[in-house]
Amino acid sequence: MEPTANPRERRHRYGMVIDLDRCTGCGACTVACSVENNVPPPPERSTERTGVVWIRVSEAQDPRPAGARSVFVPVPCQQCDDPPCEKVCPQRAVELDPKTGIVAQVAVRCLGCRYCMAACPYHARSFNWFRPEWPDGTAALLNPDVSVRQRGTVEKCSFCAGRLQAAKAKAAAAGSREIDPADYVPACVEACPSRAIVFGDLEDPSSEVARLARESESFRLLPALGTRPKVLYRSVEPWVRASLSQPEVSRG
Amino acid sequence: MDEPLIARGLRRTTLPRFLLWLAPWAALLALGAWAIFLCFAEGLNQTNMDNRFAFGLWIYLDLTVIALGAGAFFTGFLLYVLKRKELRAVVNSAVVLGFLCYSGAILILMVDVGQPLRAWFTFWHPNVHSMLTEVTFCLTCYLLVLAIEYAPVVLRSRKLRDLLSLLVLEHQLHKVMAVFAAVGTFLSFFHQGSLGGLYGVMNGHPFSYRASLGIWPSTFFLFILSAAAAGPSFVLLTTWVVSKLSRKELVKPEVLRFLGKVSGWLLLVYVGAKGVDSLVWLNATSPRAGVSPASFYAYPSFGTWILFLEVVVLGLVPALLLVSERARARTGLLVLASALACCGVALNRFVQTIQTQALPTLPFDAFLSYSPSWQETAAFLFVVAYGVLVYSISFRYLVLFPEERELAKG
Amino acid sequence: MNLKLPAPVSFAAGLAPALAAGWLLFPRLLYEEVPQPLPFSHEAHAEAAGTTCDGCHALGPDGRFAGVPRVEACAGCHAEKGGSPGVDALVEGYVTPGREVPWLFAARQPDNVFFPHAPHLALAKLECARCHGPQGKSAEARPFARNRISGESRDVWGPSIVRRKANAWDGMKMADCIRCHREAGRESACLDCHK
Amino acid sequence: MPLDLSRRDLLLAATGAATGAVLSPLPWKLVDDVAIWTQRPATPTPRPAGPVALRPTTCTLCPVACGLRVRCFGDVPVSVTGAPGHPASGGAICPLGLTAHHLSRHPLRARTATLRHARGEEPLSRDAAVAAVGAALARAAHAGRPGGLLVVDGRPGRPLSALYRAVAAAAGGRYATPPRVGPARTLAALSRRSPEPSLTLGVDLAAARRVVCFGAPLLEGWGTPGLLPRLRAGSRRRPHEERLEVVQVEAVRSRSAALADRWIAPVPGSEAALALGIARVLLDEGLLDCRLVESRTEGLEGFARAAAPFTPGTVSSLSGVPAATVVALARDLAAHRPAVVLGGGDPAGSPLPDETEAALAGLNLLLGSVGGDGSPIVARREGPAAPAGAPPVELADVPDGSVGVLVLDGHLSERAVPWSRLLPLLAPSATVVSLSPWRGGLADHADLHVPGLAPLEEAGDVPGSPDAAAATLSRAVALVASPEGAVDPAVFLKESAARASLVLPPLPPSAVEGVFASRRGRVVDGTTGEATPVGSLASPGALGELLEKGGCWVDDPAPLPRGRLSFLAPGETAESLSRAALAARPAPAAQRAAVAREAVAAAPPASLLTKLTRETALRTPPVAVAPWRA
Repeated sequence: MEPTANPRERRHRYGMVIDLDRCTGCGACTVACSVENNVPPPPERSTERTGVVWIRVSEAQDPRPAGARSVFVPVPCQQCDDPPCEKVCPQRAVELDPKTGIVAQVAVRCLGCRYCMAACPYHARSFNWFRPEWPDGTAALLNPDVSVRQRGTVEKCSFCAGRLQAAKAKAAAAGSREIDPADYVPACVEACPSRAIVFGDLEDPSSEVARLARESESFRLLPALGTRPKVLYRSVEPWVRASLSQPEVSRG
Repeated sequence: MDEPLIARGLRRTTLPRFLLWLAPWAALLALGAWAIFLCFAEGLNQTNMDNRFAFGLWIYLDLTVIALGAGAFFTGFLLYVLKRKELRAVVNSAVVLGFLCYSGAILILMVDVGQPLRAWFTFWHPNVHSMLTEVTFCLTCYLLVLAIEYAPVVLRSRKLRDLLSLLVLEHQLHKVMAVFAAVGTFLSFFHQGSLGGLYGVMNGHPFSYRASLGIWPSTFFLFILSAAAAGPSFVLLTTWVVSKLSRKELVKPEVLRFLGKVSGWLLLVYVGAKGVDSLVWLNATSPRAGVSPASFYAYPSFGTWILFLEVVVLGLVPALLLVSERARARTGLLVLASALACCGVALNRFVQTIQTQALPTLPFDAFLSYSPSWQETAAFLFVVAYGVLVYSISFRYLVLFPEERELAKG
Repeated sequence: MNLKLPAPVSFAAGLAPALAAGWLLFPRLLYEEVPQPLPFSHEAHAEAAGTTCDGCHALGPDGRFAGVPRVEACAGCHAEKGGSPGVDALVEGYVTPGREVPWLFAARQPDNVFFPHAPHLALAKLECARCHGPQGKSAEARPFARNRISGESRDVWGPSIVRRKANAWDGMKMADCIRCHREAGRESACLDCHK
Repeated sequence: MPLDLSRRDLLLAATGAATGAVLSPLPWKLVDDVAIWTQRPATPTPRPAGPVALRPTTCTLCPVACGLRVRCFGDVPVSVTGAPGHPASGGAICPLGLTAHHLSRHPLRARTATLRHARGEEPLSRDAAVAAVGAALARAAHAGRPGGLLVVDGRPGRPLSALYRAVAAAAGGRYATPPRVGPARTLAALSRRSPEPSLTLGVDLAAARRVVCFGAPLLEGWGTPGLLPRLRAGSRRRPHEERLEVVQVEAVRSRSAALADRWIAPVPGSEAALALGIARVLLDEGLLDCRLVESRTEGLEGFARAAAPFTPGTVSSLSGVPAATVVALARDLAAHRPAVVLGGGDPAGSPLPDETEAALAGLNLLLGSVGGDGSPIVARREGPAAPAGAPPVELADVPDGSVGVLVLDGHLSERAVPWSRLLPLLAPSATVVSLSPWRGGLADHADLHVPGLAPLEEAGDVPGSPDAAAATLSRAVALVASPEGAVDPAVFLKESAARASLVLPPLPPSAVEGVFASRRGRVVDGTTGEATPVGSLASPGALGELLEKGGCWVDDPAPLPRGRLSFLAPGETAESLSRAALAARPAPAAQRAAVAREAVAAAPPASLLTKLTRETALRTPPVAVAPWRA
C-alpha cells in the first residue's frame, strides 16, 4: 500500500510483563540497561539513593509471619497510561508518546526541578546528582544511539527508545513504516537470563505480552492510584499478588 | 556619619552599632554564599536530597516564606482595594517583607534546580497542566509587581528624592499602586493556590492527594486561605519584633490589633475548611487509593499528634485567640497568637513537603528519612540573612512605618 | 565654552554602538571558522563518481547514513602524490599512513538528536538538496563555522542571525524539522528524533 | 570644544545601549546558545564508528563458556548479549558477561610486562620478558623436582592447558589445577565411588524433579545463568506432581534460600548429620530406588551402618532442624524422583568437608539420581582436548618448598586459590610469573607479570563447563585489540620455552581436529539453534568455520560404564563417616563471601557492576535469621 499524503502511523502500546517467579535478582537487567542506555557507574560518594538507575531490583519479602521467601522485583519506569510525572513537568520535558505509549523523558529540556520525581510513586526516576563520568577508555564504548545526559537533569527508563529508533531506521531503509518486532527488544528483556520479562505491543491482541497481561496471574503495582502502568507483573503465588498491589502505607 | 541618608524625622542608632548588628548576618550571608557556590560548581550532590527524597529543606523553605510573604499582597489588597486606610502604617514594611520573601524564594529555587540556565524554558515551552508552571509564571510576575511596589519606598529615600525626575516617577507610580495591588492580589491568589496544588495533584502519593474542586485540588484553596491568614500575622509579628529591637513605637496598637483580627477570622475559616477537607480526605479520597487513613500516622516520627498540633494547637487556638477582642487587647497574647499562626502555616508546609515524601508507597519501600546537609542549611540561612540585612538597611534609611515620625513626636 | 548634549543625542550615543555590536560584531564573534583538513571539490569528483549523491554517501543497511567515503575510497584514485598540493597532502597525511580524514561536518546535529536518513530518503523521497543545499555542485569545501558557546555548527542555526530563511535548507534547528513535518501532516513526538 | 558630560548623559547613554542591545539579536541568541551549551554533556556521545553488526564469540570469564553476540559499531564493541540458540547457555549470560567489553579497558588492566624486585618495579619490553621467563624456565629445568617448575592452570581443558602441560613436562616440572568447587565436589565424590576412577560425571538439572542444594548458590547463578529458575518456572505449567522444586539447605538466608521452594537452616557443620538423617529415614521406610540400588550399587550395609545413629531425633538435636522436617523432606524426595542432592559450601564460603560430600554422594545413590535412565547425574566424556604432557596434580599434593618457578595462569583467581595457599609451596628465592591481564590479586605477588589477554581479546577454542551433562566446544573471537604490552600467553610461552632450549613434547591435535576425528556430536548454531552432525562435515576446517560463526559443538550422551558404584569410597568406613557427622564442626556463621560466579572469574568487576551493590537490593549480605541463632 502506498503511503497516503497524510500518513497516520499505526498506534502501538508497548508494555512488558515481568514474571516474578522467574526473577532471581541477579541484576543482569540493571547492568544491561546501564550499558545500553549510557547510564554512568555510581561515583564513589554516591549512595543507594543518589546513583542513576533505570531499572532497580528490590526485594519483597513474604509479609506473613512465617514467610521466609522473597521475590525480587525489577522496577523500571512503569510507563503509565496516565503518568503522574507528565502533568507536573513545567516545561514539557516529559511526554507520553501517543504513537508508542512510551513516556519520554527529554533530558535536554529538563530543568532539574525534580517535581516529576516527587510525583512518581514508583521511584522510577533518577536525578544526575553527580556529573556522569566513565572510567578511562570506557567512554569510547558508549552506545551512539543514546545521548549522554547532563548533571542536574532527571532521567529514567525509555523502554530503550534508542533501539526503537534504530529499528525504525532499519525498516525505513527497507521501505517500510512498520518495524519488525524482533528488532525492538529492550536491553533488560534481552539480558534476563531466566527470561522473566516479556515485551511487546499490548495493543496487538495476538502478542504474547497482551495474552499474559490478560491472565489473572498478572497484576499492576499500586493499581488503585489510577496511573495505569504498562509494566505488569505476574506470579502464581497469591501472597505476591496480594502484597505487591497494596501500597506500603496501608500496612503501616 | 550616615545621617544625611536617614529619612528626616527618624531617629536611628549610631552607624557603628548598626554595623555591629549587621556583622553576624553578613558573616552568615558569606557562609551561605559559599554553600550556594558549592552547589553551583559541584552540583546538587552537595545536598542530602536524593532520588527518593527529591524535595528537601529548600522547597519547604520556599513554601513557608511565600506563605509568610503573603502579608504583602493581603495588606495591599486591604489597603488599596478595600480601602482600609489604617494599614498605610504597615504597608511599606509588608511590601519589603514580601519582596524579601519572594526574591529569597526564587533565589533558593534557582539553586535547587539542576539546570538554572534553562529556567527560561518554562516560559518558552510551558506545560499548562503543571502547577509548577503556574507557580513560576505568577511568582515571576508578582516579584516584578513587588519590585514596582517597593520602588516608591526606595525612591522616597533622602538622596534619591533629590533627583527631581525620579520623584515625579514615584508620584506617578503611587497613583497606579491600587492597580498593582489588585494585580498582585490576583497573581498571589494563583501562585499560593498552585503551591498548594503542587502536592494536591500528586495522585501517586495518597497522603497528599486531594480530590479536586473544579480543576484544582482542595489544597489549592487551603493554601490561599492559610497564606492570607498567616500573612497579616507575620506582618504583625515582624512589626512587633522590629519595634522591640529598635526600642521604638512604630505603629499605633490599633493597627496591630486590626491585623490580628483579620488574621484570626481568616484562620478560623481556614481551620474549618481544613477540618472538612481532612474528613473528606481520610474517609473518601485515601480509601479510594487503597490506603486506610490510620496508616498515614502509623510511623513513629509522624503520629496523629502532628495533625492535632497543626489543626488545633497551631490553628484553632490562635484563631480563637485572635478573634477574641479581649485576647487581642493584650499585646502578649496577640503576639503569641500570631506567632502560633505563623508556626501553624510553617508546620502545614512541612507536613506537605516532608511527610509526603517520607511515607512509603511501594510495598517494598521503607519509611524514608532525610536530614539536610550543612550546605542546604547554610543556603537556607543565606536567605534569612539576606532578609534581615535588606530589611535592616531599609528600616534604617527608608520610611517603612510612616506613623513612626508622628509617634516619636507625640 | 562647554557643549551640553541634548537628551536624544546622549541616548543615541548609547543606542547606536549597541545596535552595531549586536547586529554586526556579535554574529562575527560568535562563530569561529575552522578550516577543513583538506581542500575538496564536489564538482570535480561528481564527474568521476557519477552524478548522484549516493554514489559516495550511501545509506547503510541499518538505515543510517554511511557518512563520507573512508580513506580507502580516496586511495582508489589518489594512491600516488601529484596533481595538486591538496592531493599531495591527502596521500602523505592520510592515504599512506591509512588514517581517516577528520572532515568537519557542517550538517551534523547535536548529540541529543537521532536523525536517520532512511525515512527521509526511502519513505518521504526527499532530495538531498532539500536539507543540504547544492553541496554537490560546490567547487571547494566550506570551512566549518563553529559556535563558540554551544560548539555546534552554524548550519544548525542557519546563515541568517535572525533565522530568516532564504532557502529551504537554511537552518536545521528543531523548529525547522517540526515545520517540515507539520507541512507533511506527520504527527511528531519527542522520541521521534531525540535520543 | 570640551564636552560637558553629566551623570544624566551617562544614564541616558546607558539606557540607549540597553535599548539597542534588546533590539539586537545579541541577548536572545546568547540565551539560546547558553541553553544549548548546557545541553552538551561533559562526556560526548560517540558517533557510530561504522555500520552496526552482531558478532558471535564465546565468553571466557568462567568455565560455563556462554555464547555471546557482541554488538559492534565498526570495530567498537558497544554491548554484549547472549547467543539465543547456544546450547551451553541458551542465550543467557550473567551481569559480569554483560560488561565483558569493558574489561579490556578496566582501570586495573596491565598494559606492559613488569619486573618486580626489592627496589620496586620496572617495565620490561616484550623481548626482555621472553628472556626473563626463558631464564626462569631454564633454571627450573636444571633444578629438577625440588626447586622446579609448577604451572597452575585456572581453566583446565583449553588448548593453552595442553601447552602448559607440554612446558611442564619439558622442564621436568608439574602442572596443577585448582581444587574443584561447589556442586562439582559432589560429582567428584561420586566419581570416586565408581569402579572406573577416571569417570567424569555431569548434572542435567532438566531431568530432576527435586533439587536439594547444600549451600550451592544454584538459584543465584551457579552454572549456566538462570538455568534452574528457567526450568522451575517452565515446570509450573505442568501438573503439581511433576513440578520441579528446589530445597535449599543453608545456615544463612542467602538469595538462593529466599528464592527456594523450601529453605532448611541447619546449624553450620551439621550438614552431614542432616544428610545421613535423611538417608536413615529412606532406609527405615524402604523409600529407596530398590531396583537401581540392587543392580548398580554395592556396600549399602556400610552406609546404612553409618546412617544408623542419625534418627530424626538425633539429627534434630544436632542440626536444629525439627525431626518432622527431616522425615517430611526424605519422603518428599522419595516421592518426587528423580531427585538430586548437590553440595556447595558452608556459610563461611569454604567447601563442605569430604565426609559431608561422602554423605551427599550416598544420598544420591539411595535416591537413584545416578545410574538409572533419566537420572539427573549422567556420565559424560572428558572435554575434546586430548590429555598429553605432564599429568595434572592437585595443589594439595605439591610438597611445601618444592617450587622454584611458579607460573600462574591468567584465569586463576585469588578466590579459587588464595596466595596463602601458594606461598608455602615456594622454595627460597623462587620466581613467580603471572600471566593475568589485570593488576591486583595474585598478579601483585608475581616477580614477573606478563599481561595476558582479557576477554574479547582472546581468540581460540573454549571448552564448556566440566559439570555440564555433555562436553561442549565453542570458539572465542578477538573482537578487541589488546594493548601494546599484552601478550598471547601461548605464543609467549612457546618463545620463552625456546629461549630456555626446552624441547616440548609434541602437542596433541587441536580440539577441533579431535572432535572431527571422533565424528561424535553435533554443532549447534548460536543464533538459530540449528544442529549440524559432525559426521556430515567434510573437514576439520568446516567444523572450525561453524565454530567461528558462533556454533557450539555438543558431545553425544555417554553411557555410564558397567559395574557397581560403591556407597563407600576407598578409604572411607561407616565409622569414619558417622564420627565426622556427629562431631558437628561449628563453622563461623559469617556471610557467604560472594556468589560462586565471582569466585571462578579472575576478572575484576567492571565499574557498572557496582550498580548492583550500590543501587539495588541485590547482593546485600544475607541476614542470618536461622532458628539456630535465636
